[in-house]
Amino acid sequence: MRRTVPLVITFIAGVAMITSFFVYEDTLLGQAASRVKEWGIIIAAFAVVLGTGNIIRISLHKAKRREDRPYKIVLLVCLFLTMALGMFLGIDKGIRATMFNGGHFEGEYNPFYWIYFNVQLPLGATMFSLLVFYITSAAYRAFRMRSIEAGILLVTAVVVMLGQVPISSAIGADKVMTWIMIVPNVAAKRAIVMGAAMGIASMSLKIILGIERSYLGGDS
Amino acid sequence: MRLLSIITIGESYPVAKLVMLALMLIFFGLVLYFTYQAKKGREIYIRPIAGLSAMNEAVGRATEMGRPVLYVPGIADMDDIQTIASIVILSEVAKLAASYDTRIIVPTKTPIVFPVAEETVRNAHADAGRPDAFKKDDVRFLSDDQFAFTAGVTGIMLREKPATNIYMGAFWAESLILAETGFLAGAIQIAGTANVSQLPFFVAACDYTLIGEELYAASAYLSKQPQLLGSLKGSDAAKLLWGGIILLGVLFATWPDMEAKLESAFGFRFADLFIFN
Amino acid sequence: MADLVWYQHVGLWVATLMTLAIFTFLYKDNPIYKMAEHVFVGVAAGYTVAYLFWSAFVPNLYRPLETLFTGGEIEQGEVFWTWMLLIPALLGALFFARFHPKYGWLSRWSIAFMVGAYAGLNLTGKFRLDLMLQPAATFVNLNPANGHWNQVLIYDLPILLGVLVCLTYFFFSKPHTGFIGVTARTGIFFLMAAFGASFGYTVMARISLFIGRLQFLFWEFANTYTQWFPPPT
Amino acid sequence: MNLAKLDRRWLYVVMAVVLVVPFMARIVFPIVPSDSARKIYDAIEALPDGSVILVSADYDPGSEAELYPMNLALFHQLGQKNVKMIITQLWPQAGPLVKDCLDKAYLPHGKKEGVDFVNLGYKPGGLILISKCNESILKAFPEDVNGTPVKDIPVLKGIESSNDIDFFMILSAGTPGIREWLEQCQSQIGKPMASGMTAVSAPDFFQYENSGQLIGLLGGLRGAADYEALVGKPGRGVLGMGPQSFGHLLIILFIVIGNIGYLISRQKARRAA
Repeated sequence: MRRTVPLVITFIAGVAMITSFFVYEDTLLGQAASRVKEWGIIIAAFAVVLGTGNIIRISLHKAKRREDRPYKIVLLVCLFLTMALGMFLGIDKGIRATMFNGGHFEGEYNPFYWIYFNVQLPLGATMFSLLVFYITSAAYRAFRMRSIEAGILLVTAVVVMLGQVPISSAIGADKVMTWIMIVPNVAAKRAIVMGAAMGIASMSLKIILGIERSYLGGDS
Repeated sequence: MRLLSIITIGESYPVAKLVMLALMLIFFGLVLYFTYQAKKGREIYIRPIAGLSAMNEAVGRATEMGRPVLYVPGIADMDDIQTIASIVILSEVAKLAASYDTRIIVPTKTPIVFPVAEETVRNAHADAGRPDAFKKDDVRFLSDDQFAFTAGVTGIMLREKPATNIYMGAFWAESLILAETGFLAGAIQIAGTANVSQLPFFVAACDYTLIGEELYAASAYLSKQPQLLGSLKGSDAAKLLWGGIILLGVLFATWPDMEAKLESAFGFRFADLFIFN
Repeated sequence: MADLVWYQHVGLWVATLMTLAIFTFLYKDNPIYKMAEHVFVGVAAGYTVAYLFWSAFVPNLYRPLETLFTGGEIEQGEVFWTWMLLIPALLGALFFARFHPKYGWLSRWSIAFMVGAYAGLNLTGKFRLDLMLQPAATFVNLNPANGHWNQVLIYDLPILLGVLVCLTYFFFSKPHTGFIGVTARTGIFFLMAAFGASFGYTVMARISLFIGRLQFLFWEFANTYTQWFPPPT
Repeated sequence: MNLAKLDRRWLYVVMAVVLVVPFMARIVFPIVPSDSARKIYDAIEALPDGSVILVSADYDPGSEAELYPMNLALFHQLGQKNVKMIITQLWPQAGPLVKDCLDKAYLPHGKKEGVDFVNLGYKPGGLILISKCNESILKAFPEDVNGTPVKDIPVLKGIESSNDIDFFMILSAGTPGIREWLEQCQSQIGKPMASGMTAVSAPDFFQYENSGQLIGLLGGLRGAADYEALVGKPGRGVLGMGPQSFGHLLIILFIVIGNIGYLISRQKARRAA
């Protein structure tokens, strides 16, 4: 029960997806595979929500053990506040049906929406924008021409960066950049994705046939 | 409603789908053949991979300095093949760390990878004969958000000062923060990912980088598992086959009269075998 | 922008403080940043559950079952399949078995479905895209007749050689010595040129993300209170 | 003068200044749109009246700076066309951003929801969802974002699956995104597809433009600026390219200086050894 059932499920789900590629949709097998995809969307929804379950469990665990207690409490408050607002008042500005009045959210400005634009958006966007500073210091201190390969990498990078700058067309850097992007870059990336596709094909085969079981927690 | 019918009379089933089915079966045949050979104990040669031979040294260095090893299995979920390859490498590195009695910290980002990593490290400690040395808290689920996770990992780098950072698996924008923070913390860094957009930073800032497929080759090289060796050799054989296909395609594209002969004989051009819409 | 309602003013100030809180990490890791990080993780996690509830659980699972149980009209032939929706509902719920000390292994059933489905789709999708269509795009015409030579010499031939040479680099059955060694080393040149290209584009990405923040701080926040930084109309 | 020991935060200050000054001075360079951007613009302009375009917003706050301006420019162009639009999202965080783009760039052109366009909102599943849409979009998205059942939405009349869509425009920030759309949709049903993506992913998709599967691709802020110039609505993209260029020059300068110092010290070390 612990291992054979999951392997059977993996086999069925995998074969369903493969047949849906090769078989015409209006065949019995095609219809069955199409249903499996509908199920996949629902199960994927649970998988996404599982992440939040994990965060709640760990934050509660840490809060009990006094580790970063204030931080974890703030995290849980924000989590349940946003979740409650979204579920009870609807996830969209005055459109989505809500549990309370069964109709649309009357207020002009939905608090769930407010939290997204004024808390989640600035935090998410700013977190990413720190990277420009890391690149600046890394460009100066970590990116060295240790070898010929690293040298080629840095020289091409400089040419491509120059080519992006609008005034670069004066010195023709944008023509060289375009050539780099559509010839060596295409050739190398094409070989890489071909190799990767082979790797994924053999890995997927072994997963579906149950030869590869590490996703079950490695107790094969 | 038809039961199975791939090929129906009257309706033309795309030839390229049949060619694809054939190529897939040939490819699987190669993989299963080499897996069988590996299972039978036949010696399978894999060329040395620079990044890997450094891994033993790097874990050894961490042991000498009495500092932990940090292993980040990427930020993708178990559905990403890179994560599965990373878990295979994690189990080997964890075995190595357990045998050297060195702590191994494994931060994870996705809900499914967290339990898988936890069990893999626990089993690795058991296989190394040190089940008691396994610390449940060293395998941590930091956050489901890419950047909150990254902030957590850099926090570990600054606070617990690992001597060796290993980044194996699927990485995106956070690869630079990890590589640069690790570089400035003076750790030996070995990276491996098939996400090509992140390879430049790993190549520029890490000591060793496994490029694309070398990540999968590494999991085979390290674990010597017959199935991994089988798929690696299968892929190698397939590369020869696809190299031939490309050369053949160029031949037909360059000599139209050969193409015409093929078309008159079979009714389709060589390229039509690969394109169907 | 002066006619903002009170909660929009509060919103602007909160957003600006959040932005600055994250920038403090550039100076050093500090409690303000750590609190902002925890707020971010909490809000993002709560957002996901609420969003999934309304955009996946209700429309794809709750509504069909609701019409089934309240005797609503269901499309012809769909009644059986609506009952069958209980299977993905059960499999999905089993994900949460993982939090139960004893029945954690039950969650493997759900993981198995997802891993199996993705394996099947990855296999066919990537084989089709990268092992059928991409090689087909490399069947280049090398015949430099009637002025076709610059297309061949500058574009088609280098791409063909690049693909074959890079494939050799990823060949693991032979050591990189002799002829194979030379082709593999040429492969490295193509690979490093491609990584350089990615490096250049990534630098552009990082800079534009910071510029995005400047645009918010000046055009939305500062401009509301000073009118000195008008955003583009 | 060993600059390497310099505190990295001084380097941050230099970059911040190099970006803020041109930003405040509102320096704008003439944007010459790339061929790739022009091909997308022309392909969408050439769409006959009544054809259906699917816009998939697969991005989030982290990629808002690059993809939000692209989304705005795209909706400006589509607002002036008589083309039916279907919006899907493969990332949960894209919802409010797409709604904002609709309010600012599409609805002002007098478009009505349900008649000219439909926003089908977010669904999880990634690969599974796109593969399902090849067979039936209506089964994958039983309701639109407002909760109206799809069979009651006029714009969806006669549309059953991805085969009924004439053009795909994918705004992609990562996974699931343009790669999944190419694997599961474009490579199997062969419909024209173009994509706007973050600059990080752009270099990995030129090979699909070379093989003809992507009509064109917009990469990062430069892509946004190109499309804004083509649509004639200069905005965050065009204005961003001013400071952007100075940022590039600074990074190039740092790489060159850093490596000159490195090569000199290596030369000295070699001579000393």
